[in-house]
Amino acid sequence: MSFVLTDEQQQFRDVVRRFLDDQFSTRDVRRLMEPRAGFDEAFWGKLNRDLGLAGIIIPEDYGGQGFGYAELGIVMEEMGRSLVCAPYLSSAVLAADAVLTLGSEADRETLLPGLADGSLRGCLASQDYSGPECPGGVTTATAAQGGVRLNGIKDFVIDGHTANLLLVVARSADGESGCYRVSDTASGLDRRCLTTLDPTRKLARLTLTDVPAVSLGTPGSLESPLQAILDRATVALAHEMVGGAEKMLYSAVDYACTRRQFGRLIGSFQAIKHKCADLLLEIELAKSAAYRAAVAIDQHETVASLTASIAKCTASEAYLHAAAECIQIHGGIGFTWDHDTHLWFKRAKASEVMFGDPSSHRARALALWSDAI
Amino acid sequence: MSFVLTDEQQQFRDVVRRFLDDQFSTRDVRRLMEPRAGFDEAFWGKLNRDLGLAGIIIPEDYGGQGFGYAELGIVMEEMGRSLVCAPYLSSAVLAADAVLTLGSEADRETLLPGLADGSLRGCLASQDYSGPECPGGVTTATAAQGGVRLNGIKDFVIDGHTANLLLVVARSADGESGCYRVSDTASGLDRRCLTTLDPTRKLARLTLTDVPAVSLGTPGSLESPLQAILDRATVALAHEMVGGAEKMLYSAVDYACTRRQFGRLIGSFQAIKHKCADLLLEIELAKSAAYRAAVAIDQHETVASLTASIAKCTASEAYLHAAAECIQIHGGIGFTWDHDTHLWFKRAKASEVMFGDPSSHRARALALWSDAI
Amino acid sequence: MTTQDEVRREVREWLQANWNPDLSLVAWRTLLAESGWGVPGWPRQWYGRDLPAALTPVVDEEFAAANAVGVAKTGIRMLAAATLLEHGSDDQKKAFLKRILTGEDTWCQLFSEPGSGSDLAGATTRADFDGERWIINGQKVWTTSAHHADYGLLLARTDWDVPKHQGLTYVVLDMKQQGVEVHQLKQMNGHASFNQVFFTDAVVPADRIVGQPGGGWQVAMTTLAHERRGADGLRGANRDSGLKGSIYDEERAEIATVMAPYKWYPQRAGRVDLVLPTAKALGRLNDPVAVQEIARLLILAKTAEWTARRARAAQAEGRPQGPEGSLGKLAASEVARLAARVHTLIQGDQALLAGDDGAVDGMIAEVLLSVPATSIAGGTDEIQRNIISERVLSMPREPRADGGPFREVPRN
Amino acid sequence: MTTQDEVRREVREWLQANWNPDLSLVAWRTLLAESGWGVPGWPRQWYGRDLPAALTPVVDEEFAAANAVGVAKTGIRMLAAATLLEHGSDDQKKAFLKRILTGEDTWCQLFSEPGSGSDLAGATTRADFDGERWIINGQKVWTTSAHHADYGLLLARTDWDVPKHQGLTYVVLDMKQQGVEVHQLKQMNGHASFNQVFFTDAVVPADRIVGQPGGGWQVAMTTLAHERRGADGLRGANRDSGLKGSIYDEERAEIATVMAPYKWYPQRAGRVDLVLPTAKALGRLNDPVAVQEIARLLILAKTAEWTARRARAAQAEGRPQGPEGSLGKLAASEVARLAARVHTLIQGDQALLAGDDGAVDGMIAEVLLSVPATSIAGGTDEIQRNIISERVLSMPREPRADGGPFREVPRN
Repeated sequence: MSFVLTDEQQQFRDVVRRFLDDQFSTRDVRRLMEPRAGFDEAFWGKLNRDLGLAGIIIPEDYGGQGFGYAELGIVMEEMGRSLVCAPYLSSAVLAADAVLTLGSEADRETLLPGLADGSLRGCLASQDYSGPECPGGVTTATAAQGGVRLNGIKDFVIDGHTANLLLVVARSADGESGCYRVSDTASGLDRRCLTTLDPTRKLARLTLTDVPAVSLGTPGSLESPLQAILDRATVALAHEMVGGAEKMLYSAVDYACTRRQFGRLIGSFQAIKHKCADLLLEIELAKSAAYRAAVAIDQHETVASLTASIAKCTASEAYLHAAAECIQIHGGIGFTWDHDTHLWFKRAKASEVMFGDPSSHRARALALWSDAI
Repeated sequence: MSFVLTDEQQQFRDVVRRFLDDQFSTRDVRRLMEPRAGFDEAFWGKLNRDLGLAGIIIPEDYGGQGFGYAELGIVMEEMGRSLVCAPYLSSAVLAADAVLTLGSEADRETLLPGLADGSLRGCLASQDYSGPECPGGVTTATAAQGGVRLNGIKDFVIDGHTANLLLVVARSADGESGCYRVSDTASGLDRRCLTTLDPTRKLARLTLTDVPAVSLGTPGSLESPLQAILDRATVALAHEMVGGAEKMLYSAVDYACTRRQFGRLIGSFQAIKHKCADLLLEIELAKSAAYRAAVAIDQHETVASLTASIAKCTASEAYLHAAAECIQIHGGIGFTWDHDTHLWFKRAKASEVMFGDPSSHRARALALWSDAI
Repeated sequence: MTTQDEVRREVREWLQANWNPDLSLVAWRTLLAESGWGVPGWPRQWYGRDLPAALTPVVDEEFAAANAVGVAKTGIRMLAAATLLEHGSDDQKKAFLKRILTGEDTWCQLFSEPGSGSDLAGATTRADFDGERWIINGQKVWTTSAHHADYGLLLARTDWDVPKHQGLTYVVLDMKQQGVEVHQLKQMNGHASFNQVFFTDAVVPADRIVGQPGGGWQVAMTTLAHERRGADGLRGANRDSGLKGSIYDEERAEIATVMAPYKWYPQRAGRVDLVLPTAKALGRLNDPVAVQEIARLLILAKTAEWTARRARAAQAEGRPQGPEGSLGKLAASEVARLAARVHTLIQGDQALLAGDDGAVDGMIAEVLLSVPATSIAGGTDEIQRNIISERVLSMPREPRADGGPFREVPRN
Repeated sequence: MTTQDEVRREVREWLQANWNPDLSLVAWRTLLAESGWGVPGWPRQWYGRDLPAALTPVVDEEFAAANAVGVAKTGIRMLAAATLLEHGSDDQKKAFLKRILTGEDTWCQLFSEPGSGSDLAGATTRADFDGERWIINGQKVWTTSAHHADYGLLLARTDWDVPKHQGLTYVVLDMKQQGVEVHQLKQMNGHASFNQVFFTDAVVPADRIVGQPGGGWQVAMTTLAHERRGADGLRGANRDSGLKGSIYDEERAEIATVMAPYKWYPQRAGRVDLVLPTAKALGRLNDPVAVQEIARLLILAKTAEWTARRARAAQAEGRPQGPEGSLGKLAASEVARLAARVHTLIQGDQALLAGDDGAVDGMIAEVLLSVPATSIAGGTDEIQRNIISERVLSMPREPRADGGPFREVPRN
């Protein structure tokens, strides 16, 4: 098991970073974080035409690049650093993995090429809405002529309001769970972009009322494969968070090395230096965890879920900590709207609870603990 | 409710501090921490002859000073600061309170004057031994000619091996709990001084085999009064811890203001200064909690248990933190046996789990939470 | 010595004779200022009655009992008043104090600059004397209420050839003049409560200097000490009497204007009050992990409150006001930070939702986006730790890198 | 280029021809040193075979397979060897390297002083040249194994009129001489693993200087870099082969002597290995609060291990050795501190019990009293944070207060 990027991987990172530095800036973030926006067709197209990023984990047979999670991790880290707003986690990670894992061969042939070239933008609606007035609500699939009808509310669906391929998890009357394709123009489908504290990544609520759907693969006991899909997405997210955390640290360090107070660069004060040293350690630990988790996926290790939980909780805390300290080191200016730091802070805060908060992942990690990691 | 010492209380503190500065040093601590020692008859006698400290909370009618927990808190803080080794918590706090709270008028008249002048050194054995081989063991009281016989093992009895008045909590066959007096020379009584990581305060294990005993007051449902006694002792301990914590902070500050490295006093480095500032805040918060808890006892407030828990968990964390940082700021020398810091560190560590660890007190505090504090 | 009962009788009689809810707000407050009952702790010569601090609560009680409106007491105006009382000339006191109390003038504080945040004494906004008036050029920032203030308390550099603390001068600046431009500054939580203020040849008459030229830093210290002590009257100013009548409406409007920029301050402080209710409602008190964190937070907030009370009680007994303000401020940062964590732990992914979708009307999300300001505004945590270690613990200062003529000090 | 298979064949053949468990330990190790197979990564000229680092594991494997004893590899001797290889004269290499490998000589490191702990370069132990030899006076401290060492690596001040880093000289000191006095130093955990060493006119011949007079700091940096890299071979040296035979007994005895002072190091590191077993045995895995803290600790320890492995892998690929040692050291402090907290949480009041009464044979109590050393020994956490911020993050140094002639630097 190697923790070090190969020269090829390092070159790949350089290519991705250069592309994002050229093509995406916080000016784009500010434009795309407006209500209901979320992504830019032109940029999404270029990302896929020039670098084929949407197809990273899709096998070459289906038009993808056939890479593993090590490479996906590199992409996610760079996207986290640049705070890319694009349906990447939703489509290239979650939806692509769902079709790969749950779909029939026909599903793969139909859907993967579109996901790989970015013409299909998928989303995976796995979480049921659970508000105070509707606790434990379950989305149901009922057999109907020529397919099934879905009823229920799915919540926190990443890019759910803009996706043109909707994959919805639902349960049939006999208790089997399945994953269903829903057309983005289906009747009975209501899609609402949620107001969240992180406008840089959009989440939607899908309300389904007798929505016609077709099954992806065969319904059955999907708990375990679905969990594995979410675990893999969690690892991808952890990489994104590590990239964001590093960006925050170096942004703080850069500022501290140019800002003077009391006749000195503030970066020469131990209060600032030691904060940054602690952050670096925390981020390095989280990065090791993210790399380790990617290796576990690529090697099909039995500890993949365990390492995913470790990666998620360490990345969550490192990112939030780095973003908060980045504001602190910038002082008042770091708290203003016009300064960019809050954009990452908001992404960090939202990512912290996405796919489970740190304490739930810590508890799961201990339950799964194994000396094999 | 006042949080500020009156002039009289301030003078009292000055008197106690001057006495301890004159009469007790870490040379004494080192002598008394030898196995089975624990206290010095001469010093104990002087403490009580000159200042009457053993009688602080004992009413004047019984030969005591009739003060409240505000004054007791002052004594404990100063003892914590000087790291006094004497049966004060065991006798002047726990045993005196037990006789006052549980004893009959005859018990009070018999025992309190001796406790007040220090000729009686009491201990309260409330906790049953609970080792892996004997989980949930209960000490029992069985009726016998002219009194009762006790059987069981009591653990973590403060000064239990040197006390000459032993008060033992036990349960009778009908489930009633009682508190019993046992002679220090009773047959069937085995007292063993435990080896603990804090040699500055001795804990004992009492093994009772058909030990003759007489009841203190009337057996009955003692859970609630016993808990109140322990709560009050917890507050006294919190004061001791606050005093110790302050001592640690100022010891660190003093050292940092004389030690030079890199051509500067190390106390001029932000790494050290900010550590000390944080400690001061933590200690001030713990001190406020200890004062508040003393007021709650003296005013017979219903929130006394709640404030006791708050005082204990804040004092535990502040003391341990201060002692650890005091070692850290001293560097290598602070880790040596010949340097005094470890004496307080050990007291801090042992006090942390005495009468319940911080997390159990936090949980209890929230369960008891009330806006009346 | 005056007793509590004497004061109570006196104020009650005065109110019986004079309180009239049908007066206009300014008319009533003018009467009040002249009587000395509006700020009884101030000197008799300046609208007060020289009453010791221990006796002023009696006056407040009687005003409350009579439903009588008091003088204007919120916002920077009270810092201006305290500073002028201590350092102002008699002419300045005459010109400004009464209108502060009547609420006719509002004030703002012009200290911070883009280049001097933690290092306030490094201000580079300049005041140059043209033989007659001071000409102001430069930029200030983080100025609450600058957009409607009549006057500003301005710290400006008048001498570049002396050490930095000695070259500053404190002046009262008329905000309603050409040469003063005010721009709003939006924060990451969406609110816009501060301003940037730009000066281009703005003018300050020679007699508007507070204290001596070059003595501005000492005067600013007075303003800041009052600010840390909470003399800006922001605590509890949101209570609404609910009384009906034009004078009450006028008072409410006046307070609403002053308080508008502070609407998000409770969220910035962490809204500890929401923790137990939301945890209960969501059944989170059954989770031992949440219980630990909630307890930790409530205990921290409560012990900080007790510590502040202890400091106030010590002051009330005449012991000197120390730098406890810094301890309190550091505690407040801890509380806010921990509160954000606890709210997230309680809410889980619901914490993400903001605005109308959000928990407690979006207040939780607003807390999460507001608390980062707590450890910065009014002096960063790092500055507070310097103050505590140097002034309470008497630890040595760091070696200075900003001594000598300010002109030569390295700066941004 | 040599391949793995070639090396494997070559060493196997050599062992078949030469390995003889009936030799005395020194006789065998002398043979081994002369063959170059004892330290194949060293230069051919000096008891090695110039083997690249990637190939040396093969040699270790073959030795293990043959149950062949290796050269002496633990303790300060390896730091001495690495330093001499890099900076020593040929005469010094001749005099010392072989006896290091045979285990005939043991070494100690004489850097720290009571007055210079974090600030190693502030050493004031003096070496004065009397025209022929260096005369040593002063005091060192924290010297592991000084009581049985044959030689010491001594950093001494030879010039007081130049800046502090330029006035130090690195010498090899014969410990078995008059004028060198060694006293044991007991720690707060009851162990006594360090020594104080006092020099009164101790003597060092002129040819025992390593590097140049005044160039001692650079040489000391080499020693410290190897120490931080863990080249002192303390990791895993406690494994006992369990083999029977006099040469194995001799090796065991040699290792036991060297390792004696390090007995409590696992406790100092926090004994993370004990956490899950004790928690399970006490049923604490049912407590969600304990679960959180245990998970936090195990995750911290595991990610620190992965990070160290990542750094080693990067080095193995030829990327430069960076200051990752400082990151690892800082992580180790965190692990130890958290481990102490977690052990206490798991044990409750049983954590109090020590010695025979204590949990896990008193190991838990020993952990609680040993972990405070982790964040101090080998450079405090504060020093590591300086190193990380300055050398990895390129943040500016603090303004120097110890420039100029050392004679004039304020010190203890």
